[in-house]
Amino acid sequence: MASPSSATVEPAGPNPSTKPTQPESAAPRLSGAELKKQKQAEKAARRAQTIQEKQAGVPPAAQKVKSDTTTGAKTQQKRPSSAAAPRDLPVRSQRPAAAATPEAPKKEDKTVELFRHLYKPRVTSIAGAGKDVHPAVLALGLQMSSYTICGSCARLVATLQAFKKVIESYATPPGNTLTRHLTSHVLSPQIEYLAACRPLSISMGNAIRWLKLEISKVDIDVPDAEAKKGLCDAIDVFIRERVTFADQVIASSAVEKIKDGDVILTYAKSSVIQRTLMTAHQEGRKFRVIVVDSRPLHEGKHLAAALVGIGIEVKYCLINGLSHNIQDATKVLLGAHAMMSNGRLFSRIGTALVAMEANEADKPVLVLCETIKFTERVALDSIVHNEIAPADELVIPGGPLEKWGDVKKLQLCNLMYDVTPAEYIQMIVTESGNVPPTSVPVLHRLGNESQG
Amino acid sequence: MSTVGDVVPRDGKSKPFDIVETYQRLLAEDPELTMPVAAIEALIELLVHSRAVTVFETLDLVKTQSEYLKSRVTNSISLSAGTDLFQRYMISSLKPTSTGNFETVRQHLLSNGRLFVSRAKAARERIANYGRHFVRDASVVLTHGGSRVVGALLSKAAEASASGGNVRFRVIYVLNGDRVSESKRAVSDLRARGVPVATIPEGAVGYAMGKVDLVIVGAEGVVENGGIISRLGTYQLALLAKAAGKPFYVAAESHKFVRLYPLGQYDLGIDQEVIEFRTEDEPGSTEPVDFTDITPKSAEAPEYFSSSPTKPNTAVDAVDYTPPALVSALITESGVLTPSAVSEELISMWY
Amino acid sequence: MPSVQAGYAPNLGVFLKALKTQQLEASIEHLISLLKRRQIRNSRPCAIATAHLLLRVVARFKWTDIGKLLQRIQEVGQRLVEAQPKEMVVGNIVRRVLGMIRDEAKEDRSEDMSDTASITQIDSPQRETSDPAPLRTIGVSTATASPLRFGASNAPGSTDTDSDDGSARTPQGGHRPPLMTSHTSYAVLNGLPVQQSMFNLLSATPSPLSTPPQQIDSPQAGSGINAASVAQRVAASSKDLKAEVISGIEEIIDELDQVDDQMAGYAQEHIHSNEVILTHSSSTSVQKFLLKAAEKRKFTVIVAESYPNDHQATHAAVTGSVAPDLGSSEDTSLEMFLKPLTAAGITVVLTTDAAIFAIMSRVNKVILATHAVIANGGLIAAAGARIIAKAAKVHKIPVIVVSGVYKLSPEYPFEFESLIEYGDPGRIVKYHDGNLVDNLEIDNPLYDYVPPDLVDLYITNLGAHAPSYLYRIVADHYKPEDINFHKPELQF
Amino acid sequence: MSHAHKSAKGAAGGEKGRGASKGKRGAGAGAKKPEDDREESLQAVVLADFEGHFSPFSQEKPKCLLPLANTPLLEYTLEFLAMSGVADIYIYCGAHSAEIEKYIQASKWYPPLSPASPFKSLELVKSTARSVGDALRDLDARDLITRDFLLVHGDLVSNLPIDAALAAHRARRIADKNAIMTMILRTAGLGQHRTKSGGVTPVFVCDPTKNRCLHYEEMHALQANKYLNIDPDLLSDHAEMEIRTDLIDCGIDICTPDVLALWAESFDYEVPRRHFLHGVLKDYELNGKTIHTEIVEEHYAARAFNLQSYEAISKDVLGRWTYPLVPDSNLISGQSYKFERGGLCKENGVMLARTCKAGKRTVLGRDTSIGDGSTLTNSIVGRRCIIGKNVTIRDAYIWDDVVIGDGTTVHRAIIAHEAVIGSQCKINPATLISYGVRISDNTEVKEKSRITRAKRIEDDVEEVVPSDPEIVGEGGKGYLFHEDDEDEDESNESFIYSTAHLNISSESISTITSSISIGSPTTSRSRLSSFAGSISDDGEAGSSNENFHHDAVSGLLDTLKENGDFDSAKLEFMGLRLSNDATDHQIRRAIAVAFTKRIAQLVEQEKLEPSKAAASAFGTSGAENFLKTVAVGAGKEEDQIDFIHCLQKDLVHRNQGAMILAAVCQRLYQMDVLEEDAFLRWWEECEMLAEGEAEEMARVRTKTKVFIDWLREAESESGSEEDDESEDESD
Repeated sequence: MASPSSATVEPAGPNPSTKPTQPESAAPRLSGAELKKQKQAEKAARRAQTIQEKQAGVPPAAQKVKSDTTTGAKTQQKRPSSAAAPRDLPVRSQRPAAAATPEAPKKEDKTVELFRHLYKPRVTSIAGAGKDVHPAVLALGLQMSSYTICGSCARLVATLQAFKKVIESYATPPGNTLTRHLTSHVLSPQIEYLAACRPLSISMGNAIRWLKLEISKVDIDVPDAEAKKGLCDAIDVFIRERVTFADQVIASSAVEKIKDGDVILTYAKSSVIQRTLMTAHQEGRKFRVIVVDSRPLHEGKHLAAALVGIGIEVKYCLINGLSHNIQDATKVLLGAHAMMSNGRLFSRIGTALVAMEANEADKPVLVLCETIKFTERVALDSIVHNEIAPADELVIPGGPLEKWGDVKKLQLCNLMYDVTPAEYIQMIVTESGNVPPTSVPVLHRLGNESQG
Repeated sequence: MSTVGDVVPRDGKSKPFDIVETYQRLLAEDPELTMPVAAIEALIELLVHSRAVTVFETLDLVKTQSEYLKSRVTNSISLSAGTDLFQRYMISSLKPTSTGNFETVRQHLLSNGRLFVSRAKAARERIANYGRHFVRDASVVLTHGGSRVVGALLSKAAEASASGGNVRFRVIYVLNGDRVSESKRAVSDLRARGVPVATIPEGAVGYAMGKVDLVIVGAEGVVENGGIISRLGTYQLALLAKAAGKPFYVAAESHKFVRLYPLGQYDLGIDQEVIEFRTEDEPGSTEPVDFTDITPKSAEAPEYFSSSPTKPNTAVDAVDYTPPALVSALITESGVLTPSAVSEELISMWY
Repeated sequence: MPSVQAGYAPNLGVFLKALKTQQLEASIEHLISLLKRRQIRNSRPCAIATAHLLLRVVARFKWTDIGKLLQRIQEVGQRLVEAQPKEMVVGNIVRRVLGMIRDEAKEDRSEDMSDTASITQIDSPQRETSDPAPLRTIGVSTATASPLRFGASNAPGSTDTDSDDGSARTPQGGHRPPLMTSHTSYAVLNGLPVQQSMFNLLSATPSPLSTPPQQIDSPQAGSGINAASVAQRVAASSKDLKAEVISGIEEIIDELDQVDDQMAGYAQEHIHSNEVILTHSSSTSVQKFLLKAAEKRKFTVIVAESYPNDHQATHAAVTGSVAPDLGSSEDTSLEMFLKPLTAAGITVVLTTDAAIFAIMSRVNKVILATHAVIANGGLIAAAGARIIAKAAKVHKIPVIVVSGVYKLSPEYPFEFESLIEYGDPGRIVKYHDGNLVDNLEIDNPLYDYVPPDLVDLYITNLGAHAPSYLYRIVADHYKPEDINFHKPELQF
Repeated sequence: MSHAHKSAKGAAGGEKGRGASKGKRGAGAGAKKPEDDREESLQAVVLADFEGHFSPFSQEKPKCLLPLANTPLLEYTLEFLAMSGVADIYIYCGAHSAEIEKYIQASKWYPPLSPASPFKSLELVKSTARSVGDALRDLDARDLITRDFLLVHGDLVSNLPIDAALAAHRARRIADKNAIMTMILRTAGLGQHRTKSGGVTPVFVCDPTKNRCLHYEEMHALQANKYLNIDPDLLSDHAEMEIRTDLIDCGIDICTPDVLALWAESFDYEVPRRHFLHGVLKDYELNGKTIHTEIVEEHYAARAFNLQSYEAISKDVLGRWTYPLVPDSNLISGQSYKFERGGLCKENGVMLARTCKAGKRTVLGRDTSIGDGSTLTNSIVGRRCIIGKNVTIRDAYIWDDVVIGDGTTVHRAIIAHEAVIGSQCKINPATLISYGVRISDNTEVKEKSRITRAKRIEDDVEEVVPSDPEIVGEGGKGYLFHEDDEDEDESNESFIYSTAHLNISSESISTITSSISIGSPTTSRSRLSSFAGSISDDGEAGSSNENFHHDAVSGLLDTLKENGDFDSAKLEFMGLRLSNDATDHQIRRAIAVAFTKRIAQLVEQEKLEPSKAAASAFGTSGAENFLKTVAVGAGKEEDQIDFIHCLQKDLVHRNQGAMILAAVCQRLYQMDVLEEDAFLRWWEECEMLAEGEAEEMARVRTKTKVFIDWLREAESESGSEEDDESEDESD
């Protein structure tokens, strides 16, 4: 009963029910596309391919989107601000209508020079979505950009699920083969759109590459229905193997590392870690948890809430309390966004600090990471590759920052990830065993082989 | 030796005054006595016996005698602190500019011999009183050797204080295989005061360091750069402590400050037979180094002069040098000093 | 100085205003409760408040002799320190005043002695033994050198020599005293001049028992001696003595005002064009420092916001707006009067504390403000400073600490934890989140201890120093016998 | 400043001169607000001991002096006032005023004696007032308050900087002098929150645009429907409207003198919220006064008005939510707490045995010693306590000078000063052990038992009660505390089940008391709380319990209100009955009250004649059946009589009570819920009482005479055995 009545609007992140009215229209459009020439198709395919390879590249769709975003952003303003009611949602949505978005055309460039190469327009509405984008994907895209689906794995799974829908609703236009047509004409726009909503996670990149491979492997003579079914099954298997099952394995082997009396320190929120800790607790291990967290996402708060929910003793502090609590910890568990081939950990911003402190206080640092997150890329610092989130997410409503846009030469920098040096990491727990950072590339190669 | 000539027989003893003998007697008489103080005492007795009349005679006498004493004692570092201090004191107080004339100074020294000793002990008390505050509730202290200061400090910490109630701490004591009796004494003293003590062999220090909150050791001498010279093994404790990021404190009376600036382990100005290379065919020994024959001796005999003066230090009573970088702070009777502060002290004192 | 804010809640401004009208005891209690209620927080306001209060104490003091005055100050000081031990500046200011009074007393006396020359700068070994000092202390009558007196004299000698260096320390003394003075004897964090003690072994005292001559640490004894020696002259000189003491305190107050600008004076030596400077939280000192540098050079400043305790102040500082929570901290109200860095043409990048490691690889210098500096070269600063310093260390980036000398504390903290204050968890988890409030243990430290080895350089109003040299500055500013004035159990 | 003070005094004088017409005075005060605002110093009124239930502790000591985290509650309140820069303070004492006075005068707060006091003046007002209402009316009479003032309770714990609220209030005042009051409310989220009062949810209907409070009601867990009835024109008048249930009412009100005037005008208001606030908002049309809210999301503010909130706030203090009002800022001079890593907060001179564990969030007072192997967590231990070996203490609050023997376990209990617990004892949750009680070795103290040594007060005579070995073991000292104030029971339960309906129930009681107290001369209830439960009037000691009554009544009332069917209500009702194991009598009483209330409402609001009203009320579907089965169960005559008694008693203080009673009787007879014999005997009994009967009671039944006579005619003769059961019940 009776929360502030103004807050009766449904919470942030449109759920599928709030889908726009495009769904049915999707198919006909596709059929329209059949007139296109093979050549273009292949070109498009190659282009999409390359885009996915260097997943940072700005998808052409984005430009098209860009023009709309300003209007889009405005139309959006209502929704997020209304979503302020469930306070513990990530603050992303509580964007004060006043604040200008970096995308918005301004005289002054508000982007931080160091990271200028990273800035990308972010789609926050379906307004600018390409016409061929499947509704399921549309919804997903928004959920991603509003961080309702945030974790790297969650996004991966969601994406694949969405693509399953895409494939199901796909019908090969006459005179065309699924193998050649699907990827280039159907998948690529979806991918572009997603990338525009929020840069694809590395795991997504891997998965998509795999999916394309699968598609290309489909035998031309196989009837559509069968082929589609095959693909969907393949996707299911993939999800099961590389994520669901992987998580189980990781959790169970990580639990082994938790002994009675341990004090586990972890940073932000990782689904695998949450799972690990919970299983450990269910198995009756006696341990404490220290959750370190940071602005603006406060993901750790959700983890903490979940853990106290099942009766684990949890201490919660922000990154500024890190050096006080690291002493009490006995082990440090970290989640990953990706593992670089040079053994460095690419993860939520702040992770590197935790690892650093742990290393100094010589506490073992364990990284829990599915092999799907491994990449052949390397990184030396957190600047070359990274993701920049909209600066306004740093603005505290009612705080002095609200007008930051008007202050000349003031810039807000809201990085998403940082890179943790390999020497801080004692062990990486993966579904294919516990390995030192040095053997990341090895595992990655194996992983891909098993994939192929 | 001319000095001997200057000395008249006293209280019936026809035997001429021998500074070395006096020095060792003093140490033997009072186990609480530290070497520097003993040295000073010895020099005072020397003054008693000497009938040098002029300032310069006296100074010369003191100088030569101290040199002699040093030469006769292995590991003269600690005692040289005493002799140097004494000389320095004489010189500065006998400066023509100064008002105190020779007689006054001499009288003062002669009359106050015991006072100095008691002061030295008082200093220890004060150190204990400062140092106790380093030992926090529920902390684990790692120490080694038989340093009386450290002993005093820890037992002080074990007492409840008016403010702040009682402190509950535990001690990890690093056993020295060659000084069993001494180690035993130190450990049992603490245990007697209700302090839980764990004893570990020197090999286990690295292993134990993770559980340690702070390290406190004593020192034989504090050198000019703020580093310390202390029982063999201190250096490695310091290194390990540093590696594990644990504070490393040294408890030492300020009269242990030595005018010495070692560049490293092998620059201590004394020769120590710690590293001995041997082969089978060498006569007399089966193992590379064999302490067993020495151990019992060092066991009952007061520690520092167990081996005969001529013989250089063996590993048993050898010392090593711990550079200032590894020392978090020195606890002296005049407060807690950073190494840099110590060096400034010595610098300003000697120049 | 912050103005009296609208509304009733007392703060520094209110206190200073009330100080004029209130009766002394009331204002002492007033300050104590303000400290306890954290309505006066942060170094500068505390320092200002303390200084002004002591000014009153002296002014109102029924003059009998200096000993009594010292006792009075010590007693008041002790109460203030106990009110909020974590504001170390309070103790510092009290010590400064104590020392200053001792000096005045000394000079006062030495005038009669008419050998002022020998007081000021004599090089140590000589001074240890050549005995103008003891003689002065004991008074001329006992000048003949008998062995006992020789020793005896050495003891007060210590207090004596102590006092000398004081005169070398002028509140705004832009230069630091030459090394080769008696100051070395205060190169201690605690207790007494070492050199003294080294010789004390051989000197004599009337009381040959366990306690060395430095008994005069303890306030009573210390003042006792002064009392004895001053007594006869006080009658005559007390008036102007009082005046001098007061003006002395006023000097300290001025110092507090000027400190920032003095430090800013060194800015241009340390910041160069196109550098990227990382700083943390918001501090008037640092801001002035950077602004000064900005007069000549263009560079980029990255500001870590130090959420959750100071972020509002930080945000206000970067945007140049008024921090919303005036009540909570006077510093913010100071901030208002400063123009933001951006106005000086500096590019300012605000980021979260979490991003430090990511950004550090592109930073040229880290500049930190402090809450208090400890004589071992470590410092207490806003929580989060430690990881910044550490990250800088890892990236081999120099860390510069900007701090007024008044923040320099001679106390040796035996346990650094004891200096850390833990704040309101409500800043981390909103109180209305019932479930979390009930089950979660929330930890909100306000300060960090940054060990000396993470700091490369200190910039004080006296210049730039290596951390290892700080003990020296401490020695120049505080009298050994005052260091533990508030902790009887530490005085011997 | 001083001059400002004078001016204020002068003003006060002026008021006296003008005296009388309160409206004008308020206006006057309002008018002269704007100018000398800044110069004026702030006034505050502290209501020391009017609400709340801390028995058995509050038997012997004033509640506001009970230690919370080793610091008396009142200290927190005064710190808050000092923090807000209040200059003049009036402390209203209810019970134990002497002790409070003693304490205050010894404390640093008392200006005449302590120069340290931040206040310019501090006055203790001792009054016979039993309720906030009385106190404020008295205050108004005294003409002490001349300008805006803070109204707080003596159990307030808050670190809230109030300036913003004051400024807002003043701004409103200047704009409109009818903005007479600003309430400060703390958001506490919609979910469970330990510091939100468990059972009763205050519902504030506000206009967020003007921060104005439009309507106030209280909802309680067992209420059948969750509806509020909001005046429709509110909806039309206000574009935006928020209905907030997520607020902690910390009882900080910024008031203008007009508020006092209003209190004075409406003499029947007893409590600030349910009466005053509700009332004033209701007849906004009449008085045109507006009341505003200041809803704060930062900082801490709450009241320790019962044991449940005492526990909650203790936890908050341990968790530092009240920072800087935490032990280690040593608010009281002489304290020397230090906060250690891991949340242990101990004073100097605490002796911890080597192997004992003083866990996180624990406070230890000076010279307390803890034996080997003992463990403490989330607990507060006072000074000079001696805790033996292998003792386990969890979530317990132990005051000064307590001795606890070896091997004892204490869980979630409060142990007051100088109590002695033997060794190998087991103190079970929610136990309250009062001053100086001695539990001998190997005793297990049952859950929720409250043990005291205080003299029991029976009808103003103090009798010493012998110790009860059953409870405290052989050689122990103390007896099981149960008193006639039922609300204690529930405060106790509240301590464990955290369902405190106290806030409201207490209020509801107080109203009834006040009205009853006119009627029944026998209410010689405790001087210590103004809320001698109304049940007291029917001397049901012990088991019966007030919040049952309250919930039951309100529950039924709701069913009646929207003519909901009784079958569901019945289920709930029975459930309620079981959960509080209420006696038949209570049930009857509850039902009686519910119906009469309803009828009275109908009569007043809908302007029905009593008979119609009764008809509609009893006409509610299932009501008849309900009455038959539940109210007068087996149709035993006594029960029926009792029921009538209840009706009668309740109607005493309702307008047209007499008429209604008549109507009701008729009705009930027609529905033959009650048989004529019952009526007759009831009548006779009343007659028997003759002058012994209170004239109200007599008056009420006058109108019924007709009905009775009619019955008499129908009946030939009537039985006439006596039994004083009902008699007993009536006192």
